[in-house]
Amino acid sequence: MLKKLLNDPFDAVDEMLDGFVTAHADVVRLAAPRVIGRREPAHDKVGLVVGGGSGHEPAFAGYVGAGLADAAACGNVFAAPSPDVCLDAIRAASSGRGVLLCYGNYAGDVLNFDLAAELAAGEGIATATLRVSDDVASAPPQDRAARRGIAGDLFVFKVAGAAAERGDDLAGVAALAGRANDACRSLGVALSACEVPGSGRPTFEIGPDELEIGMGVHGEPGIRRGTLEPADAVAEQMLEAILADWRADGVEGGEAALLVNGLGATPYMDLYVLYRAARRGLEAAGWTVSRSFVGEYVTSLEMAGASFSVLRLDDELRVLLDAPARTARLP
Amino acid sequence: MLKKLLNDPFDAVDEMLDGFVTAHADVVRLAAPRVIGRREPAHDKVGLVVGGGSGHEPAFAGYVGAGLADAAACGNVFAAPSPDVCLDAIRAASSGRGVLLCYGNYAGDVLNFDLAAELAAGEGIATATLRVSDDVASAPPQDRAARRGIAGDLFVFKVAGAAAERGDDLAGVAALAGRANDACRSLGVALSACEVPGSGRPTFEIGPDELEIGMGVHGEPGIRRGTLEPADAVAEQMLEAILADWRADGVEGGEAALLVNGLGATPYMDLYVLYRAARRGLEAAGWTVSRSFVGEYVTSLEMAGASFSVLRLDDELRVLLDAPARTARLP
Amino acid sequence: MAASLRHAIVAAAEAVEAAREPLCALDAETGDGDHGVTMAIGARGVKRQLGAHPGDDPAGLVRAAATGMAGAGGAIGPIYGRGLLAVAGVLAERSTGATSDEGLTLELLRRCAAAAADAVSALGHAQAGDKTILDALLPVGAALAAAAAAGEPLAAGLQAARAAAEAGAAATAGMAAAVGRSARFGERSRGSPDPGASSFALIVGALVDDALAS
Amino acid sequence: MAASLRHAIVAAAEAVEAAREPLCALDAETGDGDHGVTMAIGARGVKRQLGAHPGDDPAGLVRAAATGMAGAGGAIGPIYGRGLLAVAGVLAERSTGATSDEGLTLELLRRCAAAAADAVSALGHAQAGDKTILDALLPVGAALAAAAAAGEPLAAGLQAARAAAEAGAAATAGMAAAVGRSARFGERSRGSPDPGASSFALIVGALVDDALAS
Ligand SMILES: Nc1ncnc2c1ncn2[C@@H]1O[C@H](COP(=O)(O)OP(=O)(O)O)[C@@H](O)[C@H]1O
Ligand SMILES: Nc1ncnc2c1ncn2[C@@H]1O[C@H](COP(=O)(O)OP(=O)(O)O)[C@@H](O)[C@H]1O
Ligand SMILES: [Mg+2]
Ligand SMILES: [Mg+2]
Ligand SMILES: [Mg+2]
Ligand SMILES: [Mg+2]
Repeated sequence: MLKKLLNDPFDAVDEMLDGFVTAHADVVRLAAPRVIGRREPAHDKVGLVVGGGSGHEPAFAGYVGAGLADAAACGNVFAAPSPDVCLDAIRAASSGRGVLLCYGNYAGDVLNFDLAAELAAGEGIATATLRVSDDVASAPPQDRAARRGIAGDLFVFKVAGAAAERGDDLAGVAALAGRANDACRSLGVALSACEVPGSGRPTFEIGPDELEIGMGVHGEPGIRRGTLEPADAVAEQMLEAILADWRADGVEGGEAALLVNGLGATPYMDLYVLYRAARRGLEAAGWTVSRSFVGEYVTSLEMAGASFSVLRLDDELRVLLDAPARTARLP
Repeated sequence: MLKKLLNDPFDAVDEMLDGFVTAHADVVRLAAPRVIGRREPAHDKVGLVVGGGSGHEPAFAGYVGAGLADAAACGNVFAAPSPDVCLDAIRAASSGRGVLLCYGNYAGDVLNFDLAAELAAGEGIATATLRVSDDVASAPPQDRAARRGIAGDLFVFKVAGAAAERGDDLAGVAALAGRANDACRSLGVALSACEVPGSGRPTFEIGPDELEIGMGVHGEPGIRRGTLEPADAVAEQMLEAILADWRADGVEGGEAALLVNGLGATPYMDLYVLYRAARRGLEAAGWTVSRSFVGEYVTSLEMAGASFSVLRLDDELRVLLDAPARTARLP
Repeated sequence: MAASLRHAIVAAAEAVEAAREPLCALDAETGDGDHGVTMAIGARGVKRQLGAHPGDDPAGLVRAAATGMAGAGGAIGPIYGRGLLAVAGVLAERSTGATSDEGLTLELLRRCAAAAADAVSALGHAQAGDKTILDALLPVGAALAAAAAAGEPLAAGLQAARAAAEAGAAATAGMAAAVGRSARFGERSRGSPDPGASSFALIVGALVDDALAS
Repeated sequence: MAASLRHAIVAAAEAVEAAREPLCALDAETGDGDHGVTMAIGARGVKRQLGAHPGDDPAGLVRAAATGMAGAGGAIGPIYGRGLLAVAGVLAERSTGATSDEGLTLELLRRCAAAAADAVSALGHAQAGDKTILDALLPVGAALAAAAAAGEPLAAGLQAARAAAEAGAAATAGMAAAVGRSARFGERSRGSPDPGASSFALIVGALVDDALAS
């Protein structure tokens, strides 16, 4: 059992959210059970609902606020939010111009959000859906829509949030979210496991000198289990998988936003060393890096490891990524 | 040996800083080897130099930017920066009105910064020094100046930076930094050890069901080694040590800024659960909490654990804490 | 026999709660290690919903259970939610206003299992052999149908249902997951039984035990 | 004998580098576990500074070593920096323009040790018995003084210095730290020797070995 600083594991999510809305009462409120809403709900704009299982903090509650999401639907740890919770989030986000549901592409999330979308339609709230599918390790290039969503969430949410904030309509916001998702490729590496509170054990086993490249944010299997190597070598393999995926789409370079995301336990020291390697590798491959993000954006509880996400920027995506936002966990 | 994503351990700090200034080139630059300066050096204000050993990221480089520090002097891992590095930081921070040196109270930092201050005086740069000493576990109340500095750094740096930015003179900035330090009490808890890169082993041993209350950010011993308990019980003991320290000073309550700081490996879930408990405890003890910070501010590499810091606010400290700042790692 | 559907559901919920860690261990093999926790949260929800539900009409009790399970979220929440709602539909159809378990027949149970399987399959687009809960649920329907067709007594049919659930769940160990989170494990998912099928077998066992004991 | 101070310093630096992990282990007992790494960084710095220093004048070489060690930072960097600068001062005083080790005497070494101890003590406000490098350095000075006073040959005096450093370092195991990071360990710091005293003894040993071998 991994050590945790929690109380009853069944209370962990609610206590966390209670702490979260209390700490950040200037930005967010508990709009309904398990639903984080903006402190001041927006008016007359497309709503953006994000969400998923808990355990990925700051995703998803940390992305609620002006310029980004209107509401986050928070599930149990690694379990999608129920249709009721999703529906409450949709209601909290709705100001009459429809709501975009934006979440990582996992079976549980799809089932629950789809059911909620049906219920919302019954209440006269139009919704559109964009499932983030940025993890190149999870399906081959020809099957991109089947990929799972990992740290690319940040880019897709940010673009959708900015488009909604400036007044785009639902179809437009959904299209831009889709464009960001199409322009995003990610890959992770895990060094240690995490543990769902109350489960009694880590979600997977990994030897003291092993790493797994391509592992998902819930411990889903990756593309290679190997022995620990220097950061530059690990970064090179990760980046190469991402670049190969771009090349499969005929893309040989471009302007990139680069995100080096910590999975939970990995220190900033390691993240910046990885960032340095990733950036050098991208530049050597003919890309330019014009925007950089280093830190914890989509985590896996106390898992050690990191992921790279490369968002290929065009003028519109760059503007939307740069647009101001104010949430509890993003500047 | 703990798993790390680094290259040659002797290159870790320089590679990290290289990644850092590259990722955040909009905010910072490498002003000299091991010295992070603002991208646009400030003019005609008191300079604020922060610094210390590396391994505490985002401290100290992450606090350089408008409204906060002018330069950070970065040492080797857990080793104070050398006098040369400190002097280069002082030079980078100096715009003619003197420089405040603000760092955690550790023997190595004192030695090196004091030597640098002498050298700076030789160059005609006036300095003042404020050593952060917020860790109540490290010395009794009557010996507060001997305490080590932990996450209270954030509050002291922020107050000093805001005072310098608005144009206060060196004595005034130093006095306000001292006031913030006097108004701050912190205490940590560690669940797992960290490892200095290249050292071959974790810095301490701790059993699979143990925790240590009061442990310092380099693994210095705390006040109690015990078995893991629920978060609320741990928080209560931590808070009580802080409140007892306040009571020893005759303070029974007040308006507080509350910081729950993650040491490196502890997930946001646990941090928010701890925050909730700390806040409830503070309020039950007659305090109000008007400002909250939850996240990683002063870390210990991959150590699992957290610290609480309580800054007792007055009107001036509140204004300075609220003043805008823009650094790589603080909004 | 089967004095109280309420009692049986609570017994099943408690069996699920007691199996929290082993079910998580199963899910850790091919999924994300949360199945036991999510099911336990669902079981708690079921008990809470039942507690708030005044009557003892079978359809109402099962609807309450559906609400409880759906509240757990994850992939499994809506699957039970939809499946149990389909069961409630069958029960409601049978006897509007019924308040006890009178009239419990193998044929009725067969229709319940079939309706649940259809609902789950429609929701999740899974087929037999995809290594899901369906691989335990479909055999239960088949066993009940066979027992009903053969005119077997209720107790024998219930025992056959339990055996079919257990055999179905065990057989998933040889399958490669084709839907859900585990599908990404592909061939690596072979070798250990599907957590959803396993917890379903556990529930069937608890329900049958409770029915036979009373 | 002592053909090259440069050679001896490099040998000491390499001895320090080779002891990186055990010195960290010692520091992990009562400090922050970095001493071996910080010393190794200092040793690399010393070698780099020596490499960039053209002449072979003893004072210049020791000044280069001081710069190299000071660059490592931590508590130990300035302590070596100041201590070595004091040694360089003694050497410079002795023979301006000397370019070799000619004239190496126990009396000269005694003065070096005394100057270093004074400088370290002035900088860090530590006393004998505080469980620091001084507890190895002061005995070295005393041993050299005794050997010089007794008119012993250089080699015997060097051996005595090494033995004194080792005994001094070993004796720190019984002390409770009174200054520096370990002071916060108080009584808990008893039982394991001081890392700074231990690495100093290692350096003295390497210097003496090199001097005696040549
Ligand atoms: N599309 C589906 N159809 C039927 N059952 C499914 C489907 N997807 C998942 N399941 C069932 O759900 C179980 C996993 O449940 P759980 O671990 O609680 O959810 P999650 O995969 O979201 O973590 C699987 O073992 C499988 O039996
Ligand atoms: N004030 C002091 N005077 C003399 N030596 C000291 C003093 N403070 C520390 N030391 C020496 O420094 C050693 C620790 O060095 P090191 O681990 O590199 O530094 P830090 O304590 O900064 O991590 C101690 O073992 C001790 O010998
Ligand atoms: Mg799950
Ligand atoms: Mg140190
Ligand atoms: Mg699961
Ligand atoms: Mg040390």
